[in-house]
Order: sequence, then structure tokens, then C-alpha cells
Amino acid sequence: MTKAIELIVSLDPEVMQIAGRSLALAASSCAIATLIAIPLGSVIHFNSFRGKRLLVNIIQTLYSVPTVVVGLFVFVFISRAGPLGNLGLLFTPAAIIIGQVLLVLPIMMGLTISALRGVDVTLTDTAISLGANRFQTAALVIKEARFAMLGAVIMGFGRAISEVGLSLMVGGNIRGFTRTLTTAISLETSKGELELSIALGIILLFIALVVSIVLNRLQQR
Amino acid sequence: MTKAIELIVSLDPEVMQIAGRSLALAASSCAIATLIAIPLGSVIHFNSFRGKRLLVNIIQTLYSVPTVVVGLFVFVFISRAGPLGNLGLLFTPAAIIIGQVLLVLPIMMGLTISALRGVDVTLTDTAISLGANRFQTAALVIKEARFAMLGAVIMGFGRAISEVGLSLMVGGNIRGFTRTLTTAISLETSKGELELSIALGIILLFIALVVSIVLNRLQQR
Amino acid sequence: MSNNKPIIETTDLGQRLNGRDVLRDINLRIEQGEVFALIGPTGSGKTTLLRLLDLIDKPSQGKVYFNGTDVTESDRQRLDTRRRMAFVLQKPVVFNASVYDNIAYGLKWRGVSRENVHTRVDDILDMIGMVDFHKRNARMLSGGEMQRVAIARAIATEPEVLLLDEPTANLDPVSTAKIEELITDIIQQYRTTIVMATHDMSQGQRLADRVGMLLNGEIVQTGGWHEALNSPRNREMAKFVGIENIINGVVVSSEDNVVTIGTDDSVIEAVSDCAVGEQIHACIRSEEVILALSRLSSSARNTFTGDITRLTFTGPVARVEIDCGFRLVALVTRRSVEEMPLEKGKKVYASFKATAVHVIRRG
Amino acid sequence: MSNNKPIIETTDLGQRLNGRDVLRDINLRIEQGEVFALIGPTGSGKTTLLRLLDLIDKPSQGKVYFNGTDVTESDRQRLDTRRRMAFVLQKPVVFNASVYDNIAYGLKWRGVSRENVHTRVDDILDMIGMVDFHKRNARMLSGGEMQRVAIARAIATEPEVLLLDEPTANLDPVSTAKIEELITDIIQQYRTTIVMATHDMSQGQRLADRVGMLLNGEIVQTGGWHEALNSPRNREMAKFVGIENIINGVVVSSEDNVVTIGTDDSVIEAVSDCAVGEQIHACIRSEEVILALSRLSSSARNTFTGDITRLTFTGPVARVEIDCGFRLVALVTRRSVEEMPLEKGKKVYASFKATAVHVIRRG
Amino acid sequence: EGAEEATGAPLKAQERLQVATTTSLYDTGLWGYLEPMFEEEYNVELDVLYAGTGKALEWGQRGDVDVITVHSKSRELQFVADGYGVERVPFAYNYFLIVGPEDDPAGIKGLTPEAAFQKLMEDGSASFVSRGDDSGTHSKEKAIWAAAGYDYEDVRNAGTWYVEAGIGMGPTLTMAHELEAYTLTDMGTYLAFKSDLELVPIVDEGGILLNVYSVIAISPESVSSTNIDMANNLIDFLTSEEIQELIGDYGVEEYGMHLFTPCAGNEPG
Ligand SMILES: Nc1ncnc2c1ncn2[C@@H]1O[C@H](COP(=O)(O)OP(=O)(O)OP(=O)(O)O)[C@@H](O)[C@H]1O
Ligand SMILES: Nc1ncnc2c1ncn2[C@@H]1O[C@H](COP(=O)(O)OP(=O)(O)OP(=O)(O)O)[C@@H](O)[C@H]1O
Ligand SMILES: [Mg+2]
Ligand SMILES: [Mg+2]
Repeated sequence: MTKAIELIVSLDPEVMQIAGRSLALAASSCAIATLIAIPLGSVIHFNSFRGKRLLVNIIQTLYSVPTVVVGLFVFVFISRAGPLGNLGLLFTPAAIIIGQVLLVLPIMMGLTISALRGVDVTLTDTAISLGANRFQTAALVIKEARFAMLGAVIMGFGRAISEVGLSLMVGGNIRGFTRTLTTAISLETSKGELELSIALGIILLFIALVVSIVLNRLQQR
Repeated sequence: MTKAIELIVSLDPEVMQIAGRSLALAASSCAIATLIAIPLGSVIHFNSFRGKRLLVNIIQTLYSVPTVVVGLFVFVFISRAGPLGNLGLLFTPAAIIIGQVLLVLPIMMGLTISALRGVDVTLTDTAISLGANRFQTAALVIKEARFAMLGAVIMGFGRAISEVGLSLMVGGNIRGFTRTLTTAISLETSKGELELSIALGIILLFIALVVSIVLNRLQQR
Repeated sequence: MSNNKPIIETTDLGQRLNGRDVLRDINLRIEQGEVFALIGPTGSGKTTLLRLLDLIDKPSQGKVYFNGTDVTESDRQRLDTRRRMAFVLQKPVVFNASVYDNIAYGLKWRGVSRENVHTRVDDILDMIGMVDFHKRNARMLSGGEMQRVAIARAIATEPEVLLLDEPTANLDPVSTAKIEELITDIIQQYRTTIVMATHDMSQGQRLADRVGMLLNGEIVQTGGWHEALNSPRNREMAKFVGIENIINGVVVSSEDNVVTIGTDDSVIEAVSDCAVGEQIHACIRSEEVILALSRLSSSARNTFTGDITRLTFTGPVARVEIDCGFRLVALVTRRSVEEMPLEKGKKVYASFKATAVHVIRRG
Repeated sequence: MSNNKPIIETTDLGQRLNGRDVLRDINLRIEQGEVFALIGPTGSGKTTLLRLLDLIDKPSQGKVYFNGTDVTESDRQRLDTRRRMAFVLQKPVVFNASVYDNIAYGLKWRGVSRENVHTRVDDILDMIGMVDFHKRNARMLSGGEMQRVAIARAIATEPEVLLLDEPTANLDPVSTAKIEELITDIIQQYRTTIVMATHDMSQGQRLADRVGMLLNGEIVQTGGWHEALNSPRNREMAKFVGIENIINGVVVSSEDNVVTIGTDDSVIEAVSDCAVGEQIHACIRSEEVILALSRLSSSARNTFTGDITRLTFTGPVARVEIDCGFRLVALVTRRSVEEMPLEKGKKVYASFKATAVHVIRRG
Repeated sequence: EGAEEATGAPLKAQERLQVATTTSLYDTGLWGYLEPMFEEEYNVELDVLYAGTGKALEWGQRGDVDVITVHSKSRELQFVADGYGVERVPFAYNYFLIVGPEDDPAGIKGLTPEAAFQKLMEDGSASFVSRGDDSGTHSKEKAIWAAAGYDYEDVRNAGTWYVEAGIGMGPTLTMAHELEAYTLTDMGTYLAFKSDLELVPIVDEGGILLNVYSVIAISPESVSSTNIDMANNLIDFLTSEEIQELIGDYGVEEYGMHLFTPCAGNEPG
């Protein structure tokens, strides 16, 4: 605790840089995933088709995908020997974002679907009867489910900022370039620097708390 | 893929044992967390008190807690020098369960609150007017929000079965005792055995799929 | 531009929900500018039909035409057509937003400019007397206030067709009168076509030109109100339109369309083309039954005598139940009750004309 | 055991919601076995009051007594008391479960044994005519069917006090009659105390012994129906109870409680204790206005002449609007219209007694 | 190409070199110490990636890194023989050591590593924690078992005293501490964790404990995109006299002893 407070108070530039990077990466991933998950989740919710139930099952199954597996998957694609090898994405922040988006996407889609299902169907009917097209209906219903949607976004952000296996695998924890709070924590832990690890963990949670408060404020407007 | 199928078809006893252990641990953690999160989440949802909003913020913040940090936290308590050191929990499956419960609890509580908030208040009023006590009201409302509640349980299970940092730290990845699918994956990956890792990942997802389907079936009854 | 196509037409419309045939063979023609009332008992399919007309649900069978165009299938057409209509659902839900925004939604969705939305919503708020409410969250309104918002929201879009499902079920008499006035204004100003489901028969009569009666998912009768109220097709509809006297009997003689009907222990004369021996129901509206303290010499062919068993008042009218072998209900003015005077247990003569008897064959 | 305490009593009850005083100073006494109707315009606070009586919400002020015990605060007592009551909410929501389970919930929650639940639910299903529905998911019912389930669910628990908020708003006339019959049966069989909010004045009269009128969150009047309908306390209530003729005027002379009221261009005689110079509203129920084609010589002190501007029929009665300087509405029977006969544009004499005029002071 | 390099095209993005190093080396902080020097000298952005030996070799094989530094001689030789690496260049060494509880429950103090392992195996009561992750350290452990005359499969299944974890060196040491067990560790990690542990060196002498770190550039014939020139620069850098001296002195300040012995391109021993 004291170490964390020291670190925060002293504004150690390296720690601040790592924290900023963690926040930026997770926020970007979460934003991208939100932009994909909400439309996709809505499309699934608002349409009935064969295999919908199975699709939802599969999405929920992907809640369980370990970060390392996502990491492996992305790695196989972007490593030199992989199909996208010549883009030189491996061991860059971009690789981490790609991985985090993939990791977070099913979670946010699943939670979007849950949130939409929670909204009274009469509300959807009312919107349709008032001439809303699919997009407008979805926008309204999402607005009505705003608390749950916010929960989905925070969950997505939380998953992205807290994951480590993926960042290690495709980011490589390169000092000054792809090191994030979680990879730093894992490194410090493996070096036996437990206090420092806990200090970094507290910084991470502090960021998450601020993000949660800010998003809640935004939602209430 | 072929390797995974080979592994599954050949029913390699060691792999099957690891898979079974992963399932058992995650299912236990998720069950325990459910039993705690649903009542606690309901209590928070159904009561209004000062600081409720902040409490929800904090719960949502804990979505972001990295597994390593939970691992460290548990480690400090159950290591030989820690307050619970003489229970000899470190590097046992019990330690993993304790850690997973702590990890999953805020997620399930937060999603429970989201789910309950999604239910029309008139429904709660109706239950109360028909003479339901707090507990009965909560039970009914939870039943009405069953899809979202199921999502919460699956999310909890998914988080538990997919985490690795925690299991490594307090379980120790001991062969034949605390090795789970994710710790095995991480081990194989560190050895550079990517195919085997992916094969194990597929087995894990297969388990998750079965769990998701089974839980969905249960919910529909 | 002449337009002799009905604005809405349905052919063999049917709807199957969860394995139950909820609607069957609905063939309706609603003309431009017409006000059409849908009546029928609970669960007869009124809401289901309105949902099909508003193109919210797709029918499991049959087609819906709008101005002669088949709009049953194409999603694009369904949306465009729906935007020319408005539907006030039976249980209005309001959006979790201000009253103003609730009313503005339909306009915004149609791409109406911000200023136009503003003027239009202000007008409507004024019309429904809710100007002071515009900033309030609609979720916190009372039942009747919500209903008014729901109606306002629908008419804000100036629809060509207005579909109303029990529009005043949650409203007090004064608000009901206001809404009815609003609807009348709309009808006169915009020649809006209206299809409304209503349980309030008098409201239906006040507003609608034509009525369609639904029973168990089928339209059993369409036509004017007089026909609907006085010549229902079957016993259920008769009860439904408020015919209180429905007496089982058999035709015992028939001459020049005047039949004599034998009931348990009396005889009723009626005008009907039923043949001797047919099992029938004789229906007499209670307001057609005249009461007197002595035998009247009038043209009324049916006169019975009995004791008053019950007397209840509703506003200016009194409902008198008489036991004359069978139970007969008469509706008279409060004033006649006071003048005669009538009271429980008193013996009265009840009479009604043969032409006041509507005969329904028993199936 | 004698019990002279009112079953429900409230003292200075007030409710503040989101910064608005929705109810103020409600002092009510409901006696055991009484049927009490709450009437009032939309938004007047009926639902809010019923929620307080059912102990769903806590009042921001005042107390609720049940059988003489203060049950406002203690959660335990609130639950126990609530279990002796039942409340049918204005917009019934059904649980996402079968019709059977919906009705069984209240019983299960009270710990009734499984067999007893079974018999009781079956009885109720039979009573409301929904035996065939018991396995159906209640969410898929029609509006009226849901309403019936909601009522069934409430009475299944055999409450001592039944609170009803617009219990038949979504029901057709036949179902309404059935539900009213059910309620009447319950009143007679169990001497259940009933408090109901209703917009349907005639329903109120059919069922309730006493009526309380709410206006802007305050009870303006309690008493019998006759008083409520004929002597409302202010203009708004007068309109609300369906007095169609409300004429502004000033008392120009007064003698032995008979006053002469000057309106814009006429003079009305009435019985009132108002003093000369007081600003008043003269209220005349439309059924008190008698129409004739020639000047009647009767005891009616007020006679006006004018042309019929509108003629509408509702069932057995006709509503006649006459322009005699001011607008006067008369309610007569359909038969008199046909016999006289009356038609639009025709000149008629309208008269009403001085005792038929109810005078309200203008505030 | 050469001309372009000479003119140092100003628009060219900062050149990067990716080096994969074994975790034990990284955790000592040696790389953090050398990295800025190399970057300054060659005007290059050095990305230091750490991983187990197996993974580092896999990266090299796939071309994801340009150069690797590892410590598992037989696998390195195989790697070069397979054509993935240009040449194995040893640049420093130290010794593994067997650590354990101070009271030495199995009584192996003073024995050779091979004899110590034999005693552990026969005794079967004192716990031994194995890395179990095919790392360089684990390879060494297996080599000792082999030298002691055992089939490794037999050791694995010998009993609960043989704890086969699958974790890094640090966690393994922690586990040995918690379980009051012996383990085989590299010097750097042990020194880093020493203060938190009640483990002392039990066996630290014997030729088999030799731990050689070598650097291998990835062969451009195997991976065409590899930055072989800069990789060679790194090898030159590591084996330069100046840096060799720095490596030799590294850690004296912090741990009060030498962590590595420089060996500038020659196989020690
Ligand atoms: N939660 C709330 N916050 C603010 N105002 C409220 C809230 N609930 C109700 N109101 C307001 O209180 C007033 C009384 O509401 P209530 O629902 O009791 O009316 P009501 O008499 O039942 O009306 P109706 O006949 O339309 O059902 C209304 O004006 C309503 O807008
Ligand atoms: N989704 C559904 N699945 C199965 N049955 C349904 C469904 N929706 C409606 N029904 C049934 O279809 C019948 C017609 O329902 P509908 O809502 O159209 O009746 P309604 O005429 O509007 O009745 P009300 O006057 O009570 O509103 C009812 O018996 C109802 O239970
Ligand atoms: Mg309906
Ligand atoms: Mg209300």
C-alpha cells in the first residue's frame, strides 16, 4: 500500500507511462469492441433465425476462452511465418489491441443480447409502431437498457485492462513499448517483487474505478 | 485441430484428468460464487442506502482486477507466513477455488444487479402486493430475469475456467494435483508447443460449450 | 386524383401464435376516411388483428393491402407503410425519457427537422393539456397521463390511418371526452382513417361509422351500429352487445313472417322467417320493454305480468328485473320509476312489440 | 368479538415523490365490510393512495392504521398486514409463468399447503372461466385475459381488504359484468372490505356504498353517491361527476333560500343559501332537463327556449344539445325523441326545477 | 541496400532489433542494464523479449526475433544444426545450484549433484520441486538425473516427494520454500529471491552444474526478413571486451558477488 502510494505520489514517469499505455490500449480495444458488439448483438437479438439459440450458446461459450488461447490464435496469424506476417504487427501495441478486441467481443455481444432481452417487448413494438426502422428501434431499446449496457462496456474494459496472457504473448512486454500494467505485474511477480506488483495492481484498480465512475456519470445524463 | 481431435479421441488419461479437474474447480467456484453473489446482489438492488451508487461503482471496478493480483492477495493470506498459513492450503485445489471465487464474485454480483435492474418495477410491486416477503420477491424477480442471470452464471464460469495467473500462483500447476487446462496451456506455450496448447484450448472451449448448453436447457425449463 | 381503392384491405388473413389459430379468414375493407370499430369479447383477437394491420407482426396466412398495394412481405414497404399509420397500443408503454421526447420520437424517426418537431410537439402538448408536463419523465406519470402521452405520440405524426386499441380504457370520463373530441377533430380536419378496438360500446357508437364484430378469431359480422346492436348473429354476440333478454324457445307457428315462439311456459310473438320447429333464441333489448301498472292496450303484441325482483339505478335510467316465469329486464327512466312509482315486489305489466324481438337460430 | 375500530384509517397521510406533493392530508376511515370508491381525474393521486393503503410505499407523512394498529413503520407489521390484503394494480403485469402458477404465487408465499393451493386455484380458475387456460403462459394472454388473471390472483388469497385500481378498465362489457358479479359475491360471502379506484361512475354506483373524491392529491369530498353526483364541491368535481350544464352567474336576489342567478343574458332560479352578489356556478344534471315542444305549465321554475344543435344516441338515451343563449344539454329517452319527434334545428322548450340546480361558489 | 544504409535515409523509421532472452537472464536485470548502451551505440531500438528456452527457440524458428540468448546447449546445437541459427556464441556462464531448507533433511550437503539426486531418489521422503517446463534449468535437471543413472520417467512417477510444477524459476523457488523442499536453480534468480526465502545453497559444486549463456543470430537463409547485420552487431557487442567486463562485474553491487563469468565466444570448462 505505502509503496503504491509512493509510486503514485512520486509520479514515477515510467510507471505513469505504463499506466497510460494500459488505459489507452484497453480503452481503444473496448471502444472498438463496443462499436462492433452493439450492432452485432442487436442484429442477433432483433432477428429470429434458425440456429439463433446455438449462436447465443457459442457466444456464451467464448466467455471461457483463455487469454493465452486468443493470444496463440492472434500469434499464429501475425507471426512472421503467419498469413499476416509481413505487416510486422507482432510485438506491437496494435497486436495487443487486436487480441483484446477478439477477447472482449463475445463478452460484450453476449451482455448486449442479455441487456436487450431484458427490455419489455411492448417497448420494441411501440417503437416500431411509431415508425422506427430497425436501427432506430435498436438505438431506443439500447437506451432503455442503458444500465445493463453500461455494465457490458465496463465488463469489456475490465476484461481488456486486466488480461495478461494475451499481452505477453503478442505484445511481448517490451519495456517502453508494449509493457502494460498487467505484464509489468506479472514480470515483477516472477522477479519476486511482490510489493511492487501489488502497488501496480492498486494503480490499475484506481484507473478502473475512475473509468467506472466516469462512464456511470455519462450514462446518467 | 487434428491434434485436439486426436487428444480427445485417444482420451489421453492425463489430459482427461486435467480437463476434469478444470471443470470441477471452475464449477465449484462458480457455484459458490453464485450462492454468495445472488443474495448479496439482491440485497444491494432491493435496498436503497447512502453510498449505493459508489458501491456499485466499486463492484464494477473489480471487474478489472487482474488474476495475478487476486492470486497475490490469496497467496499472502495462505502462505506459510500468512495468517491462514497453518491450514496448508497453498498449492492445493482449495486455494484455486478460493481465488476463483474472489475473482468471480464481483462479476456475478454486478451482473446480478444489472439483471435485476432490467426487471420492470411493477413486477416487484405486484409480488409485494401479493404478500411476498423480501426473499420471495427477490426469488421471483430473479426468475423473471432468468436469461440475464444465466448469462451471469455462464460469465462467472467462463472467467473461472479461463483464468490462469491465479491458478499458477496459488495452485502451482503441479502435475497430477493442481494442473488445469489453462495452466497446462500456459506451460505448453512456454515450451513452444503451440499445437498442443491450441488442442488443450479447444478441449476447454468444448467443455464450456457443453456447460453453456446444459445451463441454457436448465434455464428453459 | 381519384382513389377508389380501400385504404386497407385484407384477404384471408390468419395468424397462428404458439400453435394456436388466433385469427382466421379475416377479409376486411376499410375505406379512406372511414372510422371503423372492432368489437368482441376478451381474447377474440382484436389486438392481434390491429398488430397485423399496423404491420408489426407478419400474418401466418393471407395478405394486407394498403391503397391497393400488397404490403405483406417487403420489409421496406412495411416500414414505409407503417410510417403512414400510427398505433396506440392497448397497454401504453412510455419510453424512459421526458414527455417531450416521448412525443418527439416518431417525428425524429421520420427525419422531421428539429424546429418542426419543436412546434409540432408543443402544439400537441397544448392539445392534450400537458404543457406543464413536458420535462417530466414519462415513467413517473399516472396511468391516465401515460395514456394521453401515448395518444399524443401517435397523432403527432399526422398519420393517414390511426389504429387505436382501447384508447380510453385508463381514462376518467372527462379525459375520455377530451380524447374523443380530439379524435373527432382529427377525423374532421385530416379525414384520418381510424380503426379502433373498443369495449365501450357507446364510445364506438359516438365515433365509428361501421363496426366489425370478432368472435374467436373470426369476423362474424360487419355493418352499421344499428344492425350490430339489434341483429346480432349469435347468442354470444347478442350478450356482448348488451341484449339482456335472451330467451330460449321453439317456433310453434309461422304466418306471414310472424312467428309464435313457445318458451318454457309462455308464448312470444316475433317477426322472423324461421320455420316451425326451429330452435331459436328470442332477443329483446331491455330498453324495448315497456312497463305499466295496468294492462296497456297498445300495439305491443307481447305482454307479461310479474313481480319486480330488483331495481337499480345508473344515472338517469333504472334497470328493472321482473320475474314473469322467465327473467325479463326492462330499462326505464328514473323519472317513470318515481312517477308510477315502481318498487321491489310490485306487480307490473311488461310488454314489447313483435318487431322488437330479434330471433337467432340456435346452432 | 366486537370491533368498532375502522379496518383502515389514515391520519394526515401525505406523499412526496420526486419533489412533488402528490398526496396531502388524507384522513380516511374505511369501516369493516364497507365498499369504498375512490374517484377523481387522471393524476389526482388514486393510485398513489392505494399504494399507501396496501403498504407498498411508505408515506412521507402521516400514518396508516389497520384495525386500530399503527402499521406505518415496522417492516414485519407491514408484511403481515399486507398479507391480509390484496391489491389489483392498475396495469396488471403477469409473471412469466403459467396462468396456474400466477394465481398460485400469493398462496404459496403465505405457506399454504400444496393441495390447498391446488384446490383453491382450480376453484378460482373455474370462477373466472379460465379453466382451459391454466397451462398457458400468462405473458401470451390478451389484455382482458391478463386482467382477469390479475383479479383472480388477488382474490385467491381471500383477503380481508381488497384494493382495486381500475379493475375492469381492460375488460369488455360481458367480462366486466362477470367481474362485478364476482366482486359482489365476495362482498356478500366474505364481507370483504373493498377500496376501489374507478373511472366508471356507474360501476362505482353499482358496487360502492360510499365514495371519496380526490382532486390534486386532496380528498375534497366523501359521502354517499347521491351527494357526490348531485352536490359536488367545486367546478372540477362537477364536471368530473358528469354534470354537463355548468353555467357561470351572479346571485342577483335571494329570498327564503330561493335565489335568482343572473347569467350572461338569462336568469335562473335555484335553491341555495348564497348571498346576493356572490359569484357562483349553477350546475344542472342533463337528465333533470325536460324537453317539450310547447311551453309546459309545470312546477319547473326555469324554462328556456332554443334550437337543437346536436342530437346523439347512446343505447336507450338521447343527448340533446340546445342553444338557448347558453348551451344546455338534456338527456331524454330515445323513445321520447322518436315520439315528439325531436331533430336538429327544431325549436324546443327546456325546463328544470329550481331544486335541480346545484349552486357552487366560485373561488 | 548497402548504400541506403550508409546514407542513413532520414525518413526511415527507427530501426528495431528483436532479441529473445531466457527469463532467468532477463530477471537478473542484465538486459535492462545493457539495452541503453547498445541502443546508443548502434542507434537502434532494441526490443528485449523474455521467455522460456523452448519459446525463444520457437520465435527464432518462426522469424519473430532476430537473435536469441538461451542456456540449453544440446537444444542450441540442434537449432543451429537445423539451419535456423547461424552460430552458437557463448558469452557468459555461471553455475546452477541445488538449494534447500537449512537443516538439509535429506542430508545431501557436500555431495556431488549426481550423488545428491541419488540420495533424494532412494530416500523418497524429502521433497524436490522441479520446474517441469522444459526450460534450460529443467533440461539441466534432467541431465543430472541421467548422469545419476535414472530414467527421467521413473523419477517423475517416483512419488509425491517429486513435485513437478510447471512454472517459472521464481515461483518454483517460492514453492520450494513453502513446501520446505529442494530445487535446482540458476544463480541469478536465486539471488533475487534469496531475501524472501528460507532456502540455502546445499550443493553448488560439480561440473555438471555449469550454465552457459550463448547468443545465436537467426540465419537469413531460414528467415529472409531477419535483421542479420544488427544481430551480428549485438553479438559483437556482447563479446566485446568492454561489455564482457561489465557482465563480469554485474550484480556485485546488489548481491555482493559475481553473477556471471564472461567467456567471450569460447565454450568454458
Ligand atoms: N414517482 C413519481 N414521481 C413524480 N410524480 C409522480 C410519481 N408517481 C406519480 N406521480 C404523479 O403523481 C400524480 C398522481 O399519480 P397517480 O398515479 O396516483 O394518479 P391517479 O389518480 O392514479 O391517475 P390515473 O387515473 O391516471 O391512474 C400524477 O400527476 C403523477 O404524474
Ligand atoms: N403470443 C401468443 N401466443 C399464444 N396465444 C396468444 C398469443 N397472443 C395472443 N394469444 C391469444 O390469442 C387470443 C387473442 O388475443 P388478442 O390479444 O388479440 O385478444 P383481444 O381481442 O385483443 O382481447 P382483449 O380485449 O382482452 O384485449 C387470446 O386468447 C390470447 O390468449
Ligand atoms: Mg386486446
Ligand atoms: Mg392510477
